[in-house]
Amino acid sequence: MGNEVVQPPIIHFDTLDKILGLGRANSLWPMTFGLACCAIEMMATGAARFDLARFGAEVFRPSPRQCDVMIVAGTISKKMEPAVKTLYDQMPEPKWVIAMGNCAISGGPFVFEGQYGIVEGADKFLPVDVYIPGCPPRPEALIEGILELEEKVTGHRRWPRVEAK
Amino acid sequence: MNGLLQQDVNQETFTLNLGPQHPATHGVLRVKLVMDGEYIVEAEPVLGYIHRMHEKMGENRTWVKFLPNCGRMDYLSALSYNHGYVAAVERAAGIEVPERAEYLRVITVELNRISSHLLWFGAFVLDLGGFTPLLYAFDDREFILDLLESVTGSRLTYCYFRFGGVYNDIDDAFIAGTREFIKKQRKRMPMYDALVTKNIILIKRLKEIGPISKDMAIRYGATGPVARGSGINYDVRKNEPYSVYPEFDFDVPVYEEGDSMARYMVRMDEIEQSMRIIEQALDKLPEGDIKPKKAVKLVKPEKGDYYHAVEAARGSFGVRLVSDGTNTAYRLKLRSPTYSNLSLYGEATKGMLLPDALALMGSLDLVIPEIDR
Amino acid sequence: MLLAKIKEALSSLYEDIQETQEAPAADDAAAVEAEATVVEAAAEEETAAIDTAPVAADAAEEAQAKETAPEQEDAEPEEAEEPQAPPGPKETDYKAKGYHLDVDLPPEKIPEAAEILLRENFFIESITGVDWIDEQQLEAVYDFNHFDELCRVVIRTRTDRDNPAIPTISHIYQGANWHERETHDFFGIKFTGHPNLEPLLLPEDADFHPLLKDFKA
Amino acid sequence: MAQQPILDHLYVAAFFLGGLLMAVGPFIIAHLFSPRGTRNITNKTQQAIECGVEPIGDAWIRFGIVYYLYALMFLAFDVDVLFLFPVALAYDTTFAIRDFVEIVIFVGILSLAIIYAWIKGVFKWETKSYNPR
Repeated sequence: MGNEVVQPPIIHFDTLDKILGLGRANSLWPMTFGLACCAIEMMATGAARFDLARFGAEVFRPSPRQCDVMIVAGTISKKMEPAVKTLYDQMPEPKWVIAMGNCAISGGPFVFEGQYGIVEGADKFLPVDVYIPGCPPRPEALIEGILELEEKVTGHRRWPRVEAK
Repeated sequence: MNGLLQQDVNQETFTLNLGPQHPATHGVLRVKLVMDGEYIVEAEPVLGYIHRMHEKMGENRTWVKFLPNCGRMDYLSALSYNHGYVAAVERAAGIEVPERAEYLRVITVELNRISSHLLWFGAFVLDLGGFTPLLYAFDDREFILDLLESVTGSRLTYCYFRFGGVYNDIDDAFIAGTREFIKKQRKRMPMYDALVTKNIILIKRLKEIGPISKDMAIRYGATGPVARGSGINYDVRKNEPYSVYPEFDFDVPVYEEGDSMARYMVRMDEIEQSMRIIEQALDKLPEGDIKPKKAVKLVKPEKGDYYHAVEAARGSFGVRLVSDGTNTAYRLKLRSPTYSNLSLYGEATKGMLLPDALALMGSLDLVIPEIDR
Repeated sequence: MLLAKIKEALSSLYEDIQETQEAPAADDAAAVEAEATVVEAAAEEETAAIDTAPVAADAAEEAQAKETAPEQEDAEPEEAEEPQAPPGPKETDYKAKGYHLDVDLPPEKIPEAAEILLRENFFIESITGVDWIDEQQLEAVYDFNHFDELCRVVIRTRTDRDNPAIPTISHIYQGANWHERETHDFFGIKFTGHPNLEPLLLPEDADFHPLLKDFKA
Repeated sequence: MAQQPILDHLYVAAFFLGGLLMAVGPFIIAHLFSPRGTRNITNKTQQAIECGVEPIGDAWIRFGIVYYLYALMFLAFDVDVLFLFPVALAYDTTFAIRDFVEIVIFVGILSLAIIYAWIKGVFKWETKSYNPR
């Protein structure tokens, strides 16, 4: 499965990893991989109003070779599953996976007894790093997910966390 | 050399996957292209990568429980799908809808149609290479999404209609916001016209590209802007009047050329027509309640099958429901417009250049989960 | 009016069915030409439809004259004893049902009906499959509509559930190619003569038919 | 003054080394600092990218001569620009007319190839009609 430990680089020591981590966290290139309704919210996040560019993540690369994050935005059907696996393989390390929306987390509104078509959740076959609930999640939720991933990459959170008053 | 270009396929053809993950397909549509160099010998769309079993769910959920599904089929003009399903069940069960509720339905559906056309406009010009119009179009669209969110509660996958009416009334802020949006959008459209429509690059990319004849539209059942771009004056709101559409005067833009430019122009003119409808609807908005007096508790349509079609942003969306008198559907068929619009893709792109085939696909305005259902 | 023209055009399909109504049902006498077998299948199928549980839409108990029966009466027709009127295209009340003409045909007549409709420039809207499990029958419902004048024609046909087969109309209406593949996906109705009847919406190797009533995931 | 030629050679060697380093450097850095190998599920990492599905058929096929001609024309003008750089540097103000005429002749001859290709219809991309096999 996809969680075997990858060999570390030839030269790696703690401060270097911190510096590289900071660089990677603030320039996450997501893959254009919109499946369904969450893809439209992903596009809205990339557009002018919610502006993912403030966090360095607005470059949506179509080819898996050039991206760091696979944002699974939508329902994964059984016919699409092999394609998702192939795309995940073709992404170079270090790579992360964000499961955006209920469909990618647990199959969402399309889970009913007798369902024959969808895979109930991306974590059935992908090592998911950040889960963003919502159907579809608001663009702010996707941005919070990106910040969550940045915290996971660098170890500390640079942006203030939203507190409910 | 001249003979060389027009010769039949004699060198090897190769198969290219315009696959499920491709920026031009705006979703998970795969097109298997057999290519002769830059020319397409045969294009065969492969569907099913986002088949979400809506029709199977129609059979094991009660009529009311199926409502959230309507917003998740075509999430760009989700309210038209709410309208199609709710109107079909109302026709089957004989439920009356108060006047004000009909007006609210028309206003929100037309706003949703404008937001869908705006997103199509941004994505289509993005396919042809221009990135900036997408940002402008999304900016306008956010305006509509705020308005609709204040009434329906969600941005994209609406579940606003109920059997016999709508569940939330609009307030003055919504009416003022809508009028303000229309004023702002009327100033914005000339800018799109000048910058994009009259842009020589766009005209060169779209004129005479992907011709769809009237006969092809008949054999494939293409409806909506794709048919109106080929000279067919068919708009469900006019040909098969439903709800309160007969009370508004709006005209249906029809272009004869049948190429991608015609389909582009039809959608751009429809934005203006929808704004006219909204203005008239806001002026003539009657008072009254928005739900039937006696709340519709249990929906049990008569035995038999019923059909109801509405004009969604992409064509005529029809709901055929076969009910056996219980409170769940015996069979629920959803006739999706882009399914028929895309079925002519194989015949329309024979011998075409690949970039032109992508321009044609963009002009068909596809939403893949609505095709796969 | 388009509706009348198309109704009369489609009723021409019923001529050969009507002869068998008068002539005693041809049992095993060797059919002279293929037409006879077609007729026999049609007659059998018609009688099966009549004495089974009345399915509201196409219960044909009145004469072919314009059916103005109010809706309830249409729902539970009383068992008509008088000789069976020839089944033909029935006009239905558009306001209540959503379509104008309801035509019940045997499977072999579908291509002919499609040709008639294409000549009148009707476009194909959709093909729906319905699984009547309690009558052990699969029904295919074809929707046709017209661009210039609103006239929705519904053509129904029934095949038995064990080996359902309906001749294809994808050579007449190319749009039906996908509709038929999808109906085959969900119900297993084999459309004879279809160029490539592989799964369209289901995975390539799918051999199950999910919308059948007895489908277990 | 004997060192002058050596000094010049040193300049050239330094420039050459700098260029080589600029070219090969990123590959070395990437190799040293990036993690080795990548996690995969159906080990399709080395597979050619074709939108997530199995590429059908082979890419090494015979294709139309037209595309080869495009490449040839680009190459011709690419080299042509390469020659224009030294000419532009050595543009002598006293014999300006002579140098100018030289450049015009040089570019003119090369553009004949373009005119030839134009007449032959290499630039026309109409829709082809394939009668179904």
